[in-house]
Amino acid sequence: MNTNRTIHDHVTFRVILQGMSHPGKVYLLPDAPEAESTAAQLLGCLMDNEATLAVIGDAELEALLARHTGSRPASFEHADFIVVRNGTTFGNLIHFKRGSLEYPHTGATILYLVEELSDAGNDIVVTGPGVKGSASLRITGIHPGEWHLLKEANSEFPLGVDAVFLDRSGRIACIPRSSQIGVN
Amino acid sequence: MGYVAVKGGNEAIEKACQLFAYERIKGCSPVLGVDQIREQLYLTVDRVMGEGALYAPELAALALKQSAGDTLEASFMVRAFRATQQRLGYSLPTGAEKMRVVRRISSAFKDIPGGQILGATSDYTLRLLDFDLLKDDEARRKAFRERIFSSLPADAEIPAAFPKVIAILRREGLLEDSSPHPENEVFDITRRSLTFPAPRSARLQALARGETGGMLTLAYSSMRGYGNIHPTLGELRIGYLPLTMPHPISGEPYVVGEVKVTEAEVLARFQGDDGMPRFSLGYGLCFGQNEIKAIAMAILDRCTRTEKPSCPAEDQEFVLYHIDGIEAMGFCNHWKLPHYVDFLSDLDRLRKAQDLARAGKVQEDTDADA
Amino acid sequence: MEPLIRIRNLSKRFGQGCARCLETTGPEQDTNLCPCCGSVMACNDVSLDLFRNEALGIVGESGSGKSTLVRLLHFEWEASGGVMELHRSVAPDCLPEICAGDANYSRNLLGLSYFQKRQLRNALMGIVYQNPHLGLRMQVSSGGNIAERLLGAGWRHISRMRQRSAELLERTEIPVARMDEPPCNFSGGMQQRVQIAKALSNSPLILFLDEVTTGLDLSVQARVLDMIRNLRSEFNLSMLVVSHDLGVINLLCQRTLVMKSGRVVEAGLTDQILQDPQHRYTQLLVASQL
Amino acid sequence: MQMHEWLKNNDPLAHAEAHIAGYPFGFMDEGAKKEIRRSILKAVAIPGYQVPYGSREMPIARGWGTGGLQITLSLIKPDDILKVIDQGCDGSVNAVNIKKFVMAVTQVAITTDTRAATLIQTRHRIPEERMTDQQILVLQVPYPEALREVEPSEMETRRMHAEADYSRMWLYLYEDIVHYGEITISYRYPVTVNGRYITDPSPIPRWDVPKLHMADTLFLFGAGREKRIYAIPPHTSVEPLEFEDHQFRIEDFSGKACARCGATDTFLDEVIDNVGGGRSYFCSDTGYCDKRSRTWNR
Amino acid sequence: MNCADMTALIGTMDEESVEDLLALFVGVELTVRCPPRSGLVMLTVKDSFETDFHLGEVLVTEARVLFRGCEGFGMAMGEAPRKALARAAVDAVLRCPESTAIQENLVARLKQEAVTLNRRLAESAALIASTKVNFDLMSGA
Repeated sequence: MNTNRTIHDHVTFRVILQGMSHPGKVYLLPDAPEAESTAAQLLGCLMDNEATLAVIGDAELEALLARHTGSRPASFEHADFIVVRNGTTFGNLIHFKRGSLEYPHTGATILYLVEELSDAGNDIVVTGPGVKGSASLRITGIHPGEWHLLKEANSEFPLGVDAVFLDRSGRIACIPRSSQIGVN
Repeated sequence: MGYVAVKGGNEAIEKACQLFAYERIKGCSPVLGVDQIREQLYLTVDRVMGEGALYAPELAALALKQSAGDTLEASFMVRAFRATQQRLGYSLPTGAEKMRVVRRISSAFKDIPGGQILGATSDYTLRLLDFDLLKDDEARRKAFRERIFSSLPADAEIPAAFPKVIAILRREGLLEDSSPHPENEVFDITRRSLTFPAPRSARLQALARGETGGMLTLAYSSMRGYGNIHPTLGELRIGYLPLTMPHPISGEPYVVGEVKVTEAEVLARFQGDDGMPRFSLGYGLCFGQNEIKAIAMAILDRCTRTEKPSCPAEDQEFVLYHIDGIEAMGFCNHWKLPHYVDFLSDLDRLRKAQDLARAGKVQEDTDADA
Repeated sequence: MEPLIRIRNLSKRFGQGCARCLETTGPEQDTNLCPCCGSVMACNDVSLDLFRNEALGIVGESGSGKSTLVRLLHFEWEASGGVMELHRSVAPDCLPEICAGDANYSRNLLGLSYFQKRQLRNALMGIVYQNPHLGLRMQVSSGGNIAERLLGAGWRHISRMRQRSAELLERTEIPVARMDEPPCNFSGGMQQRVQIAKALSNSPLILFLDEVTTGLDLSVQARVLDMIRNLRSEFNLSMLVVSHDLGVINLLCQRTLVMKSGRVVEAGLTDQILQDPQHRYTQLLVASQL
Repeated sequence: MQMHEWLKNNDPLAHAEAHIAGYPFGFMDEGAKKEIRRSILKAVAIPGYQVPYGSREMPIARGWGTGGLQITLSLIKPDDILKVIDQGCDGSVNAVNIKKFVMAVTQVAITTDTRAATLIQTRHRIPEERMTDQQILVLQVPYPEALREVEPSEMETRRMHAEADYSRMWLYLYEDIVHYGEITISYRYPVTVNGRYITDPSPIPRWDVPKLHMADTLFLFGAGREKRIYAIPPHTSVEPLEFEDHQFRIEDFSGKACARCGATDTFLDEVIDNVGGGRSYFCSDTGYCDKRSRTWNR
Repeated sequence: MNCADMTALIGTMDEESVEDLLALFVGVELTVRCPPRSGLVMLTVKDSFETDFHLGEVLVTEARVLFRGCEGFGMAMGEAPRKALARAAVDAVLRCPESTAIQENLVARLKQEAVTLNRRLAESAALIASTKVNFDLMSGA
């Protein structure tokens, strides 16, 4: 294992962890000269052959990510991680794993690849654990229908899915299932 | 003293480690070689490999030397070593019919196809201290070697493979079928946390790395009466299993070497799922020569298949959570760590409760005369 | 008046089931065990209405499916099929989602999650078992046993819970002074009365009584039955009374269902059933007990 | 390389000794770290819920902080400044061992100052100084299951959590009050996280429990032997179980002060001074005490 | 005896014999493709219900060697870099389609080793066979 990549994975994970602990806040991933894409970089610190992956609507990207992370491709109903291109799950989100009441952690993680994330806007307002008061952000490049689906999927806490948004400049923001989402 | 001792603690720790190492060498006996432990205390080495879940006789012997013979500590070191090693692959699944047998007995039948082969066993020795061993030396060993080989009959041979006793019972429909619960995936408890009900592969793996004494205790409770399993030892085998991998270039099976194991199969009371009474089977297999562990494992395997547990040995969760020696020992040891914060909190509660007890319990509206 | 709860076609099968389960079991076949696949049809196609402030009797021999019915309705076991609906007027506040639109009845309660079922049970139901070990924690104080249900319903005030426990124990004729004693110190009749107090603690609308007096001395039985009758009118309870004893049913229930081999063979007013039983099995039952 | 060269350079007797410094950054193999990271993220997303994971053996004993250590090693980065405490103390046996080991496999800087640390691993205490949203506190957990007190079976406690069926836990407290007039739980005081899961805050004293409520910091909990990870994110409600008429109370140190720094607002260790049984009190959080005594004694 | 069986013999050799064998390679062009590294192989076994399960891991050492463009793989039990290398080298040589002098030397040496091994196995088998219980059979049965 390449030491640079090892350390890079540690640093990347810390940014994701910071994001997941502070829903709705925007964080910047470190530069990754080696990774083929920021999505690969992000998933690289989390995924191996014990985890399954699905990419909605992009078989090429799926192959690339599976190769980079060593994870196994699976159908979106069974995948642990689902990468979403073009801001839409085409309504499939309701079929993603949401876990069981006994084992809610088996719910999926969704990685939305979006155009731009910014905490300047207030299109989306998030409250809940990890948020002091409320957090607002603007996400461009996501289909508005997704918010409804996400709220629906997370309406029976602790069942649900956890969303990570990644933009083209390597910024991320997270909305775990514990968050309440308001759309303006 | 909680606070003041803090700064000196560091140095004391190092000195304590030194003293521990010194205790082993302060006498004037010759240095104990790791190969001596491996060859002459081979049953202990086997046990450490089994409980450490790593087959590496050299390292197990080293661990025993380092731990001054404490098998729990030694298996712990072996496990910790394991955690740092990458996994290069998985062997091809091997069944015990491939075993190069060195001992094989059955208590179910008097004579069995292939015969009862007693092998190297202490079962029939008198447990009297052999004071001759105090005078053990190379000359005596040499004489013994010559004696044992000279009396060897020239025509003695053993077959390359032995039929299984249970196969006979199965053919006659006296034993339950071979695959009660087919599993598509082999569970690996070193990679995933156990959940219940645990799949069979997870149960067997957990038992195979369990601590001999703990497993014996639980299995004994079942044999003695806390449970209703009355086992008969169908077959006990000791021998060498080939470690076979697919050759990474040609794909052909590639034999890496041999691993010594003990296998036990116990037959237990009837179970009549489909109305037809049949014997049921308990299965035990572990690294090295460790007959007690293999038999205990087979009994516990059978016990934990009981659907409605009526005693500890039948309760999957109870058994699997308590047989790991390294976990049990780690936790028991941790009581030696400082607990003064916790204890102080305890004291605070106790003092408060004593105050209340002295003042009489909180008076409430429930009248004592009602 | 509309029923409080509507049950339609409730079934419970133990075992895999096969195409012939239905035709090979039932009162005509005198068994609930399917000879083809070995499944047990513990309850089959049971429909009933339970009204406000009524006691409905379920009578039948052991194996008739009457206790299974209670376990299904109390959400202890999962039904294999059927519908259970609640009138919207009594839907608890904690579960607004079970009544859709302006329909008079909730959606099928049997399809709720375990979590929702538990909430519903805590809000609406109480149960008294034949065996007090099922209903009580024998080593926990009697007051604690009652408090457990209150705690489950969200009570968080010790004095108020103790006051409530005391009231209920008084009402079920247990000396309040013994509130902090565990039921294992009590006689069978007293344990049954603690169970009743516990079942009533959250002011349920529906009370399930499963052979509550079986195993008690006759004199004790009479006292417990008398108390139950008074409690019903006092607490405005709907009760489902399961018993193999027609005497108990006669004393407590206005209407009765007769079950055999997992199915209902006869239903009607208790008086009518006792005086003019229609089904052969009911006739036998009445003849043997009166 | 030519084989004969290799053979010459690698004499069989020169057995390659495994130097700890030779281990990769973070010691564990990458697969282990990734699994732990996935578990941590789920733990954060479901506050107070225990995520099962495949705990690895560490060169310290099970029960000595392997759970916390595995979390630390899977998220630590080279520029972290690490503080390790045991019972509040940076110099305690266990803390020293863990610190040495983490340093050896990551070369991170070490501090005893809570404010200066970016990552703190602790056993049984939360530092007195309020931590920020840039810091992470990793707690070592011996028993992750708060309900174990009332139910020994894992399958059953899992069901209880699934259905939020906590009346037995509450009943335990009720009975405690009935018998002793007080809740007698001293440390490991059960809390409700985010209004949903009853959670074990690890064996911290009650003194520390309020620090978990609406904190700025992320708290991660690791139980190595029991193979569970759980979390309390920042700004999350953490309520100790209590009754309206029997409220949760922290340890009482009224009238006592630290004999070293004079603090009257810290958790104090009681130290028996002499054979006669005289008592004195010192801050349990030694890092904080050091800092205070430097100014106090000046 | 096929190639895999041949190299398996190296696994049973003592250190001295392995050195003897390695000495045969003097002057032979062999490149270390992957230097020996230790690691674990999970021993997967089948129980009497045909359920596969993981018995435990085995410490092994593996290496890869190139000989005239042919890659050979070697794995040996325990911490045994030289044995793994020897197995890999022999594997490469035996796998190479060209026949070479070194190939002949190796085969001859390994055949000799097979004889030694068989003698040793026979000896221990005889010891074990002597512990077989011989039940007296009733005549006329």
